[in-house]
Amino acid sequence: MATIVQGTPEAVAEPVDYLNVSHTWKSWLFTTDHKRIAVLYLISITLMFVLGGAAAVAFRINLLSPEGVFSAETYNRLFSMHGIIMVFFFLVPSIPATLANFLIPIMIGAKDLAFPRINLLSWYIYVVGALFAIYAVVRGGVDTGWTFYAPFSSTYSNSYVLAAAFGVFIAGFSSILTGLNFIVTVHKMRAPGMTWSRLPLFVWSNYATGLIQVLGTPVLAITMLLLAFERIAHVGIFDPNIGGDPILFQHLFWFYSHPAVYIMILPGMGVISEIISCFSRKRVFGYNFVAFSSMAIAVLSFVVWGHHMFITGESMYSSIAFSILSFLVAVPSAIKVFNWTATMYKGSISFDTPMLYAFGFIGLFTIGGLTGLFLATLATDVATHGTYFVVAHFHYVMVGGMVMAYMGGLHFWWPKITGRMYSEAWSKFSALLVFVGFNLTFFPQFILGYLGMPRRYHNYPPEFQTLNVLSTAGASVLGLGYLLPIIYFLHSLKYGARAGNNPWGAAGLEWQIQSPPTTFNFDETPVVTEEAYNYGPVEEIVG
Amino acid sequence: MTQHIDSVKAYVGVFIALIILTFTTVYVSQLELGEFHIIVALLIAFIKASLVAWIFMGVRHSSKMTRLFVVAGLLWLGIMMLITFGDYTTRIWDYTPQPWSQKPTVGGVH
Amino acid sequence: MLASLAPILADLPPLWPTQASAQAGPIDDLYIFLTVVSAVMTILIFVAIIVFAYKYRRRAHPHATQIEGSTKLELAWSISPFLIMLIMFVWGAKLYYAAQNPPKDAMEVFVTGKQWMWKIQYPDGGREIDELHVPVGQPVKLTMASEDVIHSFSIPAFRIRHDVVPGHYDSVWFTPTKPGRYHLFCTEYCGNQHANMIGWVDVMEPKEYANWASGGGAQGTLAEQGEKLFQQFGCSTCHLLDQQGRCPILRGLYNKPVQLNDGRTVTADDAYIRESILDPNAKIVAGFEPNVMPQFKGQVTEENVIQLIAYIKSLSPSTPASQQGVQQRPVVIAPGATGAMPNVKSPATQEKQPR
Amino acid sequence: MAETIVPVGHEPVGHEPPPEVTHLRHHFATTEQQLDASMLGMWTFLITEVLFFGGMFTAYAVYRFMYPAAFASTSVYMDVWLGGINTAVLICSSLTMAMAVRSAQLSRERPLVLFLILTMIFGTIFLVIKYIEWHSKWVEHLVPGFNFQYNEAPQYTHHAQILFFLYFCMTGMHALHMIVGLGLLTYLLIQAIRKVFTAYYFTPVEMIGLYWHFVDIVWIFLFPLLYLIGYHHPK
Ligand code: HEA
Ligand code: HEA
Ligand code: HEC
Ligand code: CUA
Ligand SMILES: [Cu+2]
Repeated sequence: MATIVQGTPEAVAEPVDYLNVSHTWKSWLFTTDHKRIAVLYLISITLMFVLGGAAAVAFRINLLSPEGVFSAETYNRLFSMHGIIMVFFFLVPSIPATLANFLIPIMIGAKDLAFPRINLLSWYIYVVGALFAIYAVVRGGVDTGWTFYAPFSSTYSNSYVLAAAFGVFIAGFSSILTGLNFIVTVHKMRAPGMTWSRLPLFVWSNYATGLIQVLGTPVLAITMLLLAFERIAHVGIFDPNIGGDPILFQHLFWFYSHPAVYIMILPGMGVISEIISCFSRKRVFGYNFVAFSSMAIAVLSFVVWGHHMFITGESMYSSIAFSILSFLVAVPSAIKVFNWTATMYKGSISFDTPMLYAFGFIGLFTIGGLTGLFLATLATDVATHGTYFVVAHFHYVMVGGMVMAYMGGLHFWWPKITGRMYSEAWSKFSALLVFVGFNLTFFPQFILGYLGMPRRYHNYPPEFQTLNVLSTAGASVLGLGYLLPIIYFLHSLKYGARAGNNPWGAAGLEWQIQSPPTTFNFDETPVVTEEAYNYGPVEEIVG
Repeated sequence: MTQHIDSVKAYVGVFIALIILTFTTVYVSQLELGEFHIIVALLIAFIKASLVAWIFMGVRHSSKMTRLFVVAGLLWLGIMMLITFGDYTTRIWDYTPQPWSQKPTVGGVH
Repeated sequence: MLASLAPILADLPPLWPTQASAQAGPIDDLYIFLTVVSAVMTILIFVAIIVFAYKYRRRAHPHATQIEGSTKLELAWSISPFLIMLIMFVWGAKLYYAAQNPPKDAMEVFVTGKQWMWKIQYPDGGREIDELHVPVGQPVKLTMASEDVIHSFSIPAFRIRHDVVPGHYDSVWFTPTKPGRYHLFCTEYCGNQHANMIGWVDVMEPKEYANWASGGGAQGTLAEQGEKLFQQFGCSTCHLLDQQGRCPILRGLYNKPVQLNDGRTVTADDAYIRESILDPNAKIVAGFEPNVMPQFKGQVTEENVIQLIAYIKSLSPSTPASQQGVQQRPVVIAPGATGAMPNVKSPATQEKQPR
Repeated sequence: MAETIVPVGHEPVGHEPPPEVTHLRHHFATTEQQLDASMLGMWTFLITEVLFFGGMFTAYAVYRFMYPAAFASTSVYMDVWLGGINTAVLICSSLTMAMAVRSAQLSRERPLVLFLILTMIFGTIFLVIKYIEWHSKWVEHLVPGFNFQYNEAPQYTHHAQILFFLYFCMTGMHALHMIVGLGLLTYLLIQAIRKVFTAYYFTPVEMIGLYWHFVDIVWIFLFPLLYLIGYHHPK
């Protein structure tokens, strides 16, 4: 239960907000305040990110030389844990569970999410799932890759597959509950006047994400369960020795995991819409199209999963259908990229740190998305599947896209979340480091991939060394780029300047309330009378 | 949400219909229907499920939004099953039995 | 100045893979097309962003002009990318389709993937591990099987790749065009030594190849090896070549339609014969009893299966399957042909499970 | 997506009873909003359940398509009587559950308690029969991975094992849902005895009712798929 604000003498000096309202452990661990839960999530996923990142740094060091330094065993466990942690324990919950958890109720003028206790429950479930994953690491790791392909994972691997699969299974429920909460909240908790066409695009994109989480994640859960049974009892559901079909596993896995990649980008797209509009002082160009494209991505994402299976022996006709559908799902992404660009047209642009991240996002996501088209094209996928080309593609969209957006969003709303400003100079410097380091790390991998270097190799033919060294060099710059924010964010908590309610001069309900907000966000339910992004009346009609 | 309270009659009526349909499905399963066997069985199951949803679960009084959600759930299940099936039924280079037809399968185009 | 750069440039890694097969050229063309489209789009967007960011920077343009949006523009930039993507799709699908249909005169080579090696068998009986020799200009079709987990057979210089899924026969084909030695990789993660499941493809001039090939096949052709196995595993005790016992006659079986006892008809292709050997009960020929033929799963390796298939193939004159009617071979229902041999349990499935 | 503005702040017709009666939580403006939210949440949850079971149904469909004869051969071991009785039992429990909700809607406390108890009894009967069936499967060596031996048609051993695995998975998951349901019903029963539910507040009864009916629907599909496959299939 949320605690009731008590006006203690010390608190009189400072305005009461959701952070200083109470300081006990209990008030945090049993909170139902969506903002506090968001902070809990923020802390936990940051830990997981550092863990996953550390694994990446370790195996990048291994890849400095063709022979490598680790044994095959160690290497395999490192990249598997990297993939599992980064996807299921960092990127899937990243923006939804932190920024969206914090902001959605505020943006729609509500006091909390529809189910505050379920929100807390989802965090506990997440923690339990993460503990399982960490247990798997501590016991010696898992070596199946994040994709858990049968029959290797079910029959041949002798690593801690069960613990890891179980962790993923559990974390799935946390994701489902978050999505469910968002869907219901957006439907039922909007303030008077907050119509669907007035919702901030960030809310739209998280609503679409919620749909994917709710519709896709259960299938991952049951797949992991079947895999576990197969491993425990050897019952032949995926094992060809008994008549099972390994390709069925891939169908079920990708039925979730392809839509999941849009769980990992849609919220980021929402953040970018907010940032671009704020720092251009302009409404988002073509609001309806951008909102609708989120929904289109959510729906279409469920019919393209087979593009991960073009060369597995899936039916040729299926492959062809999946290919054209993959192009179809790329169109709404294209719409967004063009609309963001058009939003800047005749804007009044300032270059604060969040905007720098937004620029980075648009550029890197475009490259990542376009190389996705190489993979959706049947013949070129045959030439690049299973190589570093794929690795480069998905890091461009996931790290260059979503992590950039996440960082941008954190910098954008940090003043709202903590009431403090961080160092402008350091944050710009680190944004630059991230951008440069990122490209240095992953651009060479496109070339490596087309040259044929397979992924998940702990050693490789010597002619690939130069590009690998470049990539590792980039990774260290990138690591530094991610280390700095951790430091200056922590520093700002104590020494940062007070931010005020609206440091960026942004439109949006969240900027009209106190920073940090009070426990119930609004003293009285606001009545919304204007469109989102109201930076002034419409002056020009194009075409 | 205004409350709609169904009559006991409606509930009992559905109950009787469900029991009858259960007998029907068992009975029908013993007829020689060949491939239609499963179609009939699923059709009856679908009717039963719809009755439960429509009356017992009160979908008939529910909002458009709830109905949309129900349909969406079924649609997604359909997507998963149909597309997965689409793969298995159209693999030509890989031997797959074809219980739906008596025609020879196209053998390996290896 | 520039001249001193030359050695450094020469030391740079290659930026483009060798084109060593007939497939590589067309795929590279498509790849270049994709790269150009992507580069143009990326540059377009980057330039737009940079220009806007500069021109409308707050100092120069303190007051933003609010624009609602434009349906016409929106439609333009949704439809035109899709049209471009359609080109990619059609082009890619055409090449992909071609890659599924090997020419009739392709030379057949068998590949068995196993943790962590590639075992290669040639029709003439030669065998190698992690090395594949092929003559220039000759279309080659690989028929591939896996003994354990999923592997993926990949030759970057040929731009070909296909997963090798246990329980299936997978195939891929190519026509090498350039003599040389190229990498052969496993590109589906298959366990500990996945990175060492690599090898070489040697593309040779036809003459050289003939020379090399004459050295191989010491144990006879693949079919001859199969014949030996046919004796060794005791197939010949039941499957008499020309006489209908309680078993079907295998002569003339290959690529013919087979009537099954549940009414279905299937074609006796490689996959069917493989299944008939490993799991005979999966499909019972009409007129015969189940549980007569022992299960050979766990006794014969995938390589043995390939040899046996080669032998059974050699029993059929190579006529196209299409002209044949169903069930040309005589079928006599053998009386009392049940329960002759117990099923042989596969040791592979009995192994202790790591958790 | 056409939905009108939510009626926050808009006064409901008639008098709103005090929060002690309606159990209105702080972050909702009206009881109506709270009820709507709960119901939508429940339906959304049921969708996730559809897809959860859907994964197993997909696997079932694929293997049934691949191995029709082996699947049909298993019907000898499926007790249509027990399955049929269980279907009827579940339908009865759905009826009593629906009646329970109705009683709550009408603030009839005694019938509510009665119908909840009846529902729990039927649920328990179902589980007992299920247990009997599973036990006989164990005795007949039909538990995949533990003691599987298929004497009916040894040629189908492997493929029949897949069916039995799916059988245990699907009925097991279903039974698990029943057990959870019984737990929830126990909670309802306690609350009902304490007279918490009135015509103003019966959301938990209604929601758990939905859950219970959903579990019934799953069984409605499991019964023909598992018990009636090729019941009459020619050997
Ligand atoms: C955030 C995550 C994310 C996102 C958003 C995407 C987006 C896309 N992905 Fe990606 N993908 C992954 C994460 C992601 N992917 C991961 C993790 C894997 C590997 C999994 C593994 O095996 O481990 C993968 C693998 C993967 C494959 C399988 C490769 C293989 O293994 O063989 C394919 C194949 O089609 C693919 C395609 C696409 C496409 C078409 C898009 C599209 O949505 C992209 C759309 C965007 C654009 C197209 C750019 C913007 C558009 C314009 C600027 C307009 C101009 C365009 C034209 C004129 C054409 N992806
Ligand atoms: C959310 C997704 C996500 C993120 C953020 C990342 C981040 C990174 N990834 Fe990851 N990656 C995946 C998802 C992700 N990856 C997936 C799904 C796979 C496939 C796995 C599989 O095959 O199964 C993969 C695989 C993968 C590979 C291929 C491995 C192989 O196939 O053999 C490589 C290789 O370079 C790589 C590199 C990196 C690097 C350098 C980063 C960097 O961005 C990381 C930077 C972060 C840090 C460094 C931590 C934070 C910094 C500090 C705490 C400071 C201290 C650090 C230093 C001083 C160095 N990743
Ligand atoms: C104990 C007797 C026996 C032995 C030994 C035996 N088979 Fe068979 N085989 C049969 C019978 C009976 C059938 C027909 C029933 C069936 O389809 O399974 C058959 C069917 C086949 C078929 C399918 C023929 C068709 O017409 O479709 C092939 C191929 C085959 N066997 C190959 C082999 C090979 C290769 C071996 C040795 C490795 C072998 N058999 C050993 C009894 C035997
Ligand atoms: Cu074999 Cu990787
Ligand atoms: Cu995908």
